[in-house]
Amino acid sequence: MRRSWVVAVMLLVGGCTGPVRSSPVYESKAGQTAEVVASAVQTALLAVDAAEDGKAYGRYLTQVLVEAEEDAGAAQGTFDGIQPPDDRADELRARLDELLGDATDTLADLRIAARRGRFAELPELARPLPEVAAKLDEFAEAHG
Amino acid sequence: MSGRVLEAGLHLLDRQLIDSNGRLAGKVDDLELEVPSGGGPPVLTAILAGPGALSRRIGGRLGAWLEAVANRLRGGDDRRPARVSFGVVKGIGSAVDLSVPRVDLETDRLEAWTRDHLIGHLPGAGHAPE
Amino acid sequence: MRLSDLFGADVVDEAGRSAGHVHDVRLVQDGPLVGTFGASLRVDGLLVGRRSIGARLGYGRGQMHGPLLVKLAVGWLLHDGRYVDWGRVRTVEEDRILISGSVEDLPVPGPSS
Amino acid sequence: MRRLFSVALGILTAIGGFVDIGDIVANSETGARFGMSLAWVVVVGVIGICLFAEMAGRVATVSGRAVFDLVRERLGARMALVNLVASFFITFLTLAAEIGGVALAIELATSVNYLLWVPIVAFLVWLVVWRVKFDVMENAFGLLGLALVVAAVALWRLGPDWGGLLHGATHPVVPQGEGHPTWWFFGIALLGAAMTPYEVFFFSSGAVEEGWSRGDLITNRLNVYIGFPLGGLLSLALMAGATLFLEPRGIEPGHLSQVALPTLLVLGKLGLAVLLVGFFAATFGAALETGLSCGYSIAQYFGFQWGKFVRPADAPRFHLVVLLSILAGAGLVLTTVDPITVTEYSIVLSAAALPLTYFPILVVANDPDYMGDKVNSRFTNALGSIYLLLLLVVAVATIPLMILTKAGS
Repeated sequence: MRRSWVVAVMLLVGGCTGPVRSSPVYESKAGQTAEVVASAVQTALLAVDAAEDGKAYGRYLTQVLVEAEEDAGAAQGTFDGIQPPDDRADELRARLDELLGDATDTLADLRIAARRGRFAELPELARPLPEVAAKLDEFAEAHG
Repeated sequence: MSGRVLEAGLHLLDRQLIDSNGRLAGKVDDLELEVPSGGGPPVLTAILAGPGALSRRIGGRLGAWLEAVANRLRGGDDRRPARVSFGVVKGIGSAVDLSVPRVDLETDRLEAWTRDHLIGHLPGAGHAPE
Repeated sequence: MRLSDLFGADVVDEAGRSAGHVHDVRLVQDGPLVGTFGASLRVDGLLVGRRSIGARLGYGRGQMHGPLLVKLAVGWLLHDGRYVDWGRVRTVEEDRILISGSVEDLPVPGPSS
Repeated sequence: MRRLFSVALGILTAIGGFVDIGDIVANSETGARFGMSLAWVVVVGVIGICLFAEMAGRVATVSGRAVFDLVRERLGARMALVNLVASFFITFLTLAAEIGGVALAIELATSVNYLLWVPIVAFLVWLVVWRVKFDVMENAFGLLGLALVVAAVALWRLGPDWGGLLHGATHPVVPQGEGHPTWWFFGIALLGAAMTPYEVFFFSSGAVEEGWSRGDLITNRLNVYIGFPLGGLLSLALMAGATLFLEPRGIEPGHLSQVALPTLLVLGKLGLAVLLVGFFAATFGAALETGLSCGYSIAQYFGFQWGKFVRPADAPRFHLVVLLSILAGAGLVLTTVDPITVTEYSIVLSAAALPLTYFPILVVANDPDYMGDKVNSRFTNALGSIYLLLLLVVAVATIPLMILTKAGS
């Protein structure tokens, strides 16, 4: 919900989306991005749990995983489009990008397996996700 | 002689018109007043309904636009809004009841046009839903 | 003439003083007979006040049941309402109605129905 | 016996009909973010909608005048036009959101992109409006909407720490790391979702459609006073599910699929299937209600014939408005704007517009000219006045909060 509110408010007040000039603003955007991607990762984890227990339909699982990957990818894309204002921001960006890369790579693997109907493989593929989620949370906490 | 006392705005204006078959036939968008030939206070002679009457109530640029549209719809030099004579009014309550069917009223023109040119052509328009 | 020509018109006395704007028109059903309606409605007078906001809500008649909050608010808005008997109307111009006598002696409107 | 049956049916359809895409989205998102700390808003909203829906139903039953008739009569041609533009726009946005919601529910069941379903959904909505009798339509989708009860069943099966949930609901505090403005903003969204204006347009016009008479006033009361609170409980069940499953993991649901996760995790495939049926029925039913309400509001302002109780050929302009609204609503969703975003806008704007609808109802419900001896009681008026003040505050606060929460998040 938060992302769309931000969009709503930006539309409303206009002109708030300009280039980020200060480091603190960039940092808070980085924190927000980590939070959004963490939410997508956690969603995928829940879906994989359900798959493991044989609780969900394949179609539904696929849908959840596709959406999780899309959400994470969109957040990453938006963040990468922001110009980092200084050296410190460059460093922050490099650290977050690594985490985001890990997340989106794994989410893509999950999506590919689900689309091919290989639901049994999901738990194995999802193994790195809890650690990625924890790191993203930590990052979001530190830069929120 | 003392008759019923009404306030035009409160009891009459903007009320629903209902025809002799219970069909809705427009709103009391305005009222026409005439001074009797023998002089004295003005008397209500007709209910004015439809966009041509509503436009003046709304006023401003929007009202002017609505009036232009209404004139265009009527075509020709006819600048009068649709009239419902008080002679066919049966009673005034939470709605204004008329003693004639709406097809006999000038206010029915737009409704009839929409039926004849658009909605009436869709399959099943002539049957009640089941 | 249309009723909307009267609504909102400024009511002014001979000395040029204003009593406010027309916010409703009182009618009495004792005019000439017409069709199924019976006696036609004749203009009896004008309800005039500085503000017309709230006049349409129906609280001028003293028979509304509430709520108290709205009653009080509308009562305050319309407290300076006056009644102009049609007999005192001299001329009806666009946006202006000229009346005889002075606005000082206009009565407070009595209840209608 | 038949009487009892019709009362029971009315209550059941009121439960199923209460929840729509706005309630689904607002309650899940709030639970995921703020736990149960805003549950009290749902209670406030349910009491409010009960109060005003009963009033609107009573006025329509006694006087035969539906809500937008009253708006026009009491506010006059100009003010009522401003009201019409605002109310219609919000109802239209809600219609688009519901059409999108139906398509999303089908997407979850079929994996076929929702955009492909939108034209089909729009056509079906129109077909039902065009051909199906009012009471059949209302009962069918209301009863099917009861499938949402599965969300409450899941909660019960899970056997959560009820005391903890209740404590969260009765001790509303803003969770750490969240700003007050954001919290209040979500509160407003919840209120807007529970009290959306179209519900009273539809409810009052429905009373006229079904030809209610004074004898039906008891039925009106029972439907509203029992059905809506039970519907509110379904909303709260969605909120509690999100509180238990999504909030601890920091998941902010932006998709219908995430809303279904709690039920799925407890009840498995069958639970998911029933929940999807519930989503479908609730959003489809609400698409019908909002589509009709688009027609009701415009027809009642201009005074032309409306309603499904006459042949479509006898209410041509009404059917034209409904048809165009459905087409435009489907068109809006087809621009690929996220239906969940449209839903969020529609509920927040609904909250801001509530006094426009509720004030005229409150006034006319006190007018003996319309109501005879069925005018409001003192208690109803006292409560109605409190709500009117509350809704005015909400209306004034909404837009500033919308801007402020940008800073808050």
